[in-house]
Amino acid sequence: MSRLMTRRNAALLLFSGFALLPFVATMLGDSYLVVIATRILGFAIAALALDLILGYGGMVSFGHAAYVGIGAYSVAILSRAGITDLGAHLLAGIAGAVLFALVTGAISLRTRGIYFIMITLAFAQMAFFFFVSLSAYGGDDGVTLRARSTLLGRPLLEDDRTLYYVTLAILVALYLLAVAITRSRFGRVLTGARENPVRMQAIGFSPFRYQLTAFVISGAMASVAGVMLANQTGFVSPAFMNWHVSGELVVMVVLGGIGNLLGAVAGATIALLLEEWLGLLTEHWRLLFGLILVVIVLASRDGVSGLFRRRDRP
Amino acid sequence: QDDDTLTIGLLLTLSGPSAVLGEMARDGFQLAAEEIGDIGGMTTRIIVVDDELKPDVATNKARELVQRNGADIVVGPIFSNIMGAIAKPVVDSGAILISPNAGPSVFAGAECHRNIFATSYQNDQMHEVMGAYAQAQGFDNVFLLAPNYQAGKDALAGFRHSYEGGVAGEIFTQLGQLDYSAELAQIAAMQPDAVFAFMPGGMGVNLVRQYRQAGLETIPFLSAFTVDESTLPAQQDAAVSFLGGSNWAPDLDTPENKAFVEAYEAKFNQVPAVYAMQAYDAARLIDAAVREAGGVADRDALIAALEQAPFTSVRGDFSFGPNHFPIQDFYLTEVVKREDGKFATSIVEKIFEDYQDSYVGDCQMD
Amino acid sequence: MTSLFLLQLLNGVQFGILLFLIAAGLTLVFGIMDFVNLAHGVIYMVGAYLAVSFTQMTGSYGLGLLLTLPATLLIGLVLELLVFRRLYDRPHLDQVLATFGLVMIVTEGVQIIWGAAPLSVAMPEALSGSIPLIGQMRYPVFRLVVIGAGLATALGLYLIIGHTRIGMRLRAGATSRAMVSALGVDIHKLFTVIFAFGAMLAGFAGAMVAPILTVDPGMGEQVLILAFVVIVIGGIGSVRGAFAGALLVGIVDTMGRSFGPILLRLVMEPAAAGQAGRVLAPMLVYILMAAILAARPTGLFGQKT
Amino acid sequence: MLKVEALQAAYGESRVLFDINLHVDRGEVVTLMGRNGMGKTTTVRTIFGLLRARGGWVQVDGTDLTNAAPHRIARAGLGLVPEGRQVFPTLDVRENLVAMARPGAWTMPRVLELFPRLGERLGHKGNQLSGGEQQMLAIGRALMTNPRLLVLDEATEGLAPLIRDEIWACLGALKAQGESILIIDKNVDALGRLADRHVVIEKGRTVWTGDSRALRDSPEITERFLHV
Amino acid sequence: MNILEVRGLRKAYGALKVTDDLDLTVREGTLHAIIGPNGAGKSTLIAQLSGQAGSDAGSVRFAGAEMMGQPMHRRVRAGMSRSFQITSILPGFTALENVAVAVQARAGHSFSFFAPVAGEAALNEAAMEALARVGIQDRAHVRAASLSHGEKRQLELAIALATRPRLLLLDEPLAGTSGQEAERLIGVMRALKGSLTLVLIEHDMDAVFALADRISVLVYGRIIATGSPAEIRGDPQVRAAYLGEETAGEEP
Ligand SMILES: Nc1ncnc2c1ncn2[C@@H]1O[C@H](COP(=O)(O)OP(=O)(O)OP(=O)(O)O)[C@@H](O)[C@H]1O
Ligand SMILES: Nc1ncnc2c1ncn2[C@@H]1O[C@H](COP(=O)(O)OP(=O)(O)OP(=O)(O)O)[C@@H](O)[C@H]1O
Ligand SMILES: [Mg+2]
Ligand SMILES: [Mg+2]
Repeated sequence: MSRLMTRRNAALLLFSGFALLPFVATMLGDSYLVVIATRILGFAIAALALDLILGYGGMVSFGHAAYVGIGAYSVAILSRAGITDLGAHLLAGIAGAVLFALVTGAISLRTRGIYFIMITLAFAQMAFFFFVSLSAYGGDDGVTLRARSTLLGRPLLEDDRTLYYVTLAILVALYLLAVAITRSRFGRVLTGARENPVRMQAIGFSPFRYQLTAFVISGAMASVAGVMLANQTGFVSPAFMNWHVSGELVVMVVLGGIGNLLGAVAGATIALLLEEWLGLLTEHWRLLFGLILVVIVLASRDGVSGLFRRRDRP
Repeated sequence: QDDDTLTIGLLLTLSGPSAVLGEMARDGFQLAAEEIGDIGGMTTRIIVVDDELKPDVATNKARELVQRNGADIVVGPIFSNIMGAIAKPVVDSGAILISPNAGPSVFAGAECHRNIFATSYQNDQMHEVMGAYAQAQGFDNVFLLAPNYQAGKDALAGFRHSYEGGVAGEIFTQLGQLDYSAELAQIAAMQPDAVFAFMPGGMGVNLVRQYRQAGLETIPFLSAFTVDESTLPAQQDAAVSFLGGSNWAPDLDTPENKAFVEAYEAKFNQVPAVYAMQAYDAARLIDAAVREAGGVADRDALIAALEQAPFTSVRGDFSFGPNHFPIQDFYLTEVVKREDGKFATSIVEKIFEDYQDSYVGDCQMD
Repeated sequence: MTSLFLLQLLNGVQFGILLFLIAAGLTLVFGIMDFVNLAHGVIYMVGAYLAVSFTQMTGSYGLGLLLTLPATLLIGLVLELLVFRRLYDRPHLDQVLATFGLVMIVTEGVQIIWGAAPLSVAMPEALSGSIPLIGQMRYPVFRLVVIGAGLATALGLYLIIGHTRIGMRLRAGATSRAMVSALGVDIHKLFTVIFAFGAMLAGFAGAMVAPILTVDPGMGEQVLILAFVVIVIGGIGSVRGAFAGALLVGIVDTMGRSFGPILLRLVMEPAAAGQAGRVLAPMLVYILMAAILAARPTGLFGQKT
Repeated sequence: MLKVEALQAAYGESRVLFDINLHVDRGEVVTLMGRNGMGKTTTVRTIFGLLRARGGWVQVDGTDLTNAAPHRIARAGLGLVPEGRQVFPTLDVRENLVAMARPGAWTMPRVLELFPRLGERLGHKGNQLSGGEQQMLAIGRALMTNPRLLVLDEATEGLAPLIRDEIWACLGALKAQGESILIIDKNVDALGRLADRHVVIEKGRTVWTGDSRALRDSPEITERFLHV
Repeated sequence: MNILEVRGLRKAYGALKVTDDLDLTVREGTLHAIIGPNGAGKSTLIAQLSGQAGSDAGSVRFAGAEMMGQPMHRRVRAGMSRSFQITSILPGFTALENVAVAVQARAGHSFSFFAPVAGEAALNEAAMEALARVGIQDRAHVRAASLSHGEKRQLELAIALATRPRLLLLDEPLAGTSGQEAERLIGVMRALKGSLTLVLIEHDMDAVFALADRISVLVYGRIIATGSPAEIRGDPQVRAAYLGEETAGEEP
């Protein structure tokens, strides 16, 4: 129980920190802080989505960038068609992601472990190359968005702060949803299927249905990240689907501590902040970043969240 | 922002396999900046940023430059797909964007903008040079080769724009392909009059060396962005006598160019490529225009000054068209081994004089 | 046409063997020792860079190659002692994170030391020619050398892994480290040695390809995924599988590139075929992998569990 | 041969062994008895260096090997048949036997003579064996290291009665050759005939030691600590 | 009434015939033991019956319905449960959660996404009951991975029980349990007899002879004898193939 309380407190702390950030930015006179923080929130949503299946379902998707890309392209494609509403963009992104996740998930879930990693990568690469050759939308050059999505028919999101708070609200909502899912009956079956699928079958579950459902939910969540990131960037290209992005999402989740939804949010925050901050220090920031990653792994078995926990190992 | 400092952001690709291009541009720009001292007579602050060749990273870096650092002018990027990502945030803030290399067609045409300039070329032009050359040679059976991405498609389209002869085959290879045995076998089987290839970076190194190793050097090798000073240190002898199209070569005979190449080679111990030259010119363009406009506060005056291109380009003849893209000469170049053992491109003949891109008509600048 | 077909088949096989050569070290460390080593690609890259430097220093590619081997062995040894040995008992994802960090460090380090511009090794004079093949087509001699090196590596690995006690202990250690040591084998030492050996194989591959491929800071990453694809298609834990996977990828990729559009034209309009071919060509390897895994979830030669 | 004194061990924060004392002399068969979860396996793991001892010490032939690397302990002459078989799943039967073998009287033919069933399955992978076959393989594998002290942790689990009898016979023969055996098994009757001494543990402490006769003569021990 | 009827069941791994044209009938409410030498195919038979492993031919009728071709989870829902010879639990779950999830499987509604499951009293109580039955209720909140081997074996049985089967297939439930625990499990099985049907595989002959109503002897994939405990004990073929003289001679 006390663990739960601390988890809740940590979440409260982190999210209220995010809520206060724009005021800090105003005080410092650095409006760019809000810009970068919006990007962090976008990636946090995607990392959260990934952690749901990776941490709780044991499904290491190395293709989650595809869903981010699907969300981003739904903004680009609908906007060009004259549909600018954020709700419509989200719905389209989710619909596309659900479809893609259903088809690729059904095939991928035949495999496990590394094979699953590689087959999800394969599908994401297919999506990537599909959009690369989609000349109508600039191929790999991508498309510049003329404007951000509209809210209630008005260009409210053009204001960086509004976009920030909308993204934050979505993140918090999805976080709560994800927490509820992992604690539900469904979540228990999902975790059980990760632990030992044969045992789950032997007590009467078909893990496949639960895993596929979780996979689809996660894909849909990641597409929401794509919609928000497209708005933040103002530009959509297949680069959103690059396997690098999938890899970075995995790194964020592992960095934050697997199977710890808040960890995913923290992981995204830390990774992107480190990137920003080290970039200011030196041109060779990658060297430092790599060093920090290695040190964290060697020092803690549970990502960053493990660093703060009391050691209970010999 | 302080009125008498000039803040220039260099937004270039400085990491990953293509970093060499960005580094050359950075070095070229900084060389000019050192020679000039205070650019435009103002206290100058130059901020160098890596776009990582990732559009989403680039957008944010661009915003950081204009929002946080208050950049008046952003010089960049190297790659066309990054241009699309950074243009909006830069011009929305009122800053000027000067491309030292990328020249995508949209920005020369439909989406041209009064705040956007290019000191380079419009992408298609380099390929059009080779097309015109092939046409002039009377080739009627040319084999076309480019990686399968937007720039590759544009390249072959550009070549065909000025080449009307027959095409022996057209292959789009994979981006980042390592081994070209299959394509080379096809070429060997077809024995075309010539090969035209657009294979930037490491791909070009692989292709050129394997082309030579496969014993195909008897078939003329025409190219753009495939054999230049950024790849020659790796291609070496394999590339000698291979042809390219360019708006410049290190041995272009103008006094400014002589001085530039000499200074660059002395400082960085390598032969500069166009990227260095174009960035060098960008710095000198900025210097001259800011002096002319008497500062950067009045953006309209600054833009008007830039449009006049009030500097002497190392290329000699240089002016801006109404779309802010250069009107300049284009040459056929050939790879040579210089007496000092280094490899460089060298001008063979002038193909186009005062050549303007074909998108300028689409440009409606307000 | 048939002669071109045969030649392309040979090219496919050749490319496949090249891939195997690059994937060989990874087969050992990832396939057999079950350690997810993303740093394999960068060690391969370092091998290539070292070959460049050593060749320049000694003036001979052969000597350069010979010096690269102990150098990469040493690098492997140091990495193992500093980092990897603490990770064997950890979940795969921890290994991913740590080796991802290493990739960043080494890539940046290589750029600092050798610069970002692509480099290369001059083809050794003796191997630079080409020999006549079918008709007027010729085949570069060095390619034959690469094929030979790949085949030798494959055979060597196959014998060591499958038919020596070292190989058995290694495979046993991958699943049950504690048991292996409780039965009297110093698994730490064994893993250290084999890991270093794997790094040396990567370095060997890097040095072998330096005369035909560009040496640049992106070369490691480019082949890394391909190497994983090869191993996964073949089935983790099987040298035979990795070899078959490499050949398959090489052949499908090469043949698909050269004959795919022709095949598509049989069923489509030429313009549409060209378009479809262009969309499909880069996906080919991934389609192949997805199809194989969908049909055989543990790869071609993988253990069914 | 083996001497364990005041041994303590823990899994993370939870302490399991508090005070284990036992010794096995040359040519002796000693059993380790106790109910489920009392720490028998933990004792074995700690002796073999697979779990860190938090106190006490382990001596083999007079050499202190407390917390030494497992392979050093094994090389000092200890052979382990672990609980739950733990055969190498990806190695076939032959490889399982030879991979760790050390020279000595136990060779492949001899093991196959003891377990003819394994001979019929030589090409099968470890995870393709039946439970009993795996158990035979685990025993065979330990014998192939030619230990001077064989440690068997529930080695007859899942074996058919006939085979179990053969194993008792085989252990008897080993003992006759002067080799030592430490054994954990629930077949107390059979052990009573084979073993020289018994060590009973309860909640991580040695609570009783004595020979077979003493065990037979004190039913309250079996009643209290073993409940048979 | 026969709750389980197996006809002509076959399975081969390559050239190895593991189940060779096997027939078996189990009467409802009885405990039917299957014994046989190691590697005879007993576990494989259970795997085939439960649907974990496929069969090459034959029919498996459970309570009148054909089960062949049905996946494992359907058969469990139809009332056939099993335990594993090589312990198969959810290592990261606590013992209680291991059983609770089995209770949940029978209760249905597992596509519920919002209500926290940890607090569901009904599930936990039923799970606790099953744990108590096998005697490890005081280990309820220990991670299953941290249980001792014997405790895991007890948990294995508790999980199977929690699915409330009509037919329980037990693969060496006593293996690895020591005296007192074995006694308790034998008691559990005795108590279950009658309310449900048990198929028991065991190498512990004391338990088999004490519990079984009928015994079948499986050798090389074929059933060589079926009969009452006394008949089996007296069968010379069975003695030679499996029991050995000594074990068979001992009277309980
Ligand atoms: N990996 C582990 N982590 C934490 N606790 C453990 C672990 N393994 C065993 N334990 C605990 O240590 C205690 C002793 O376990 P051990 O396996 O030594 O018992 P045992 O006497 O061998 O029992 P059994 O007869 O059931 O095999 C038990 O309470 C068990 O729960
Ligand atoms: N996946 C597999 N591939 C090949 N052979 C297998 C496989 N699984 C089991 N076998 C073989 O089938 C035979 C029967 O195995 P099974 O596990 O059914 O035996 P069992 O009667 O349960 O024996 P035990 O009493 O030892 O548990 C064994 O000889 C085993 O080697
Ligand atoms: Mg035990
Ligand atoms: Mg069995």
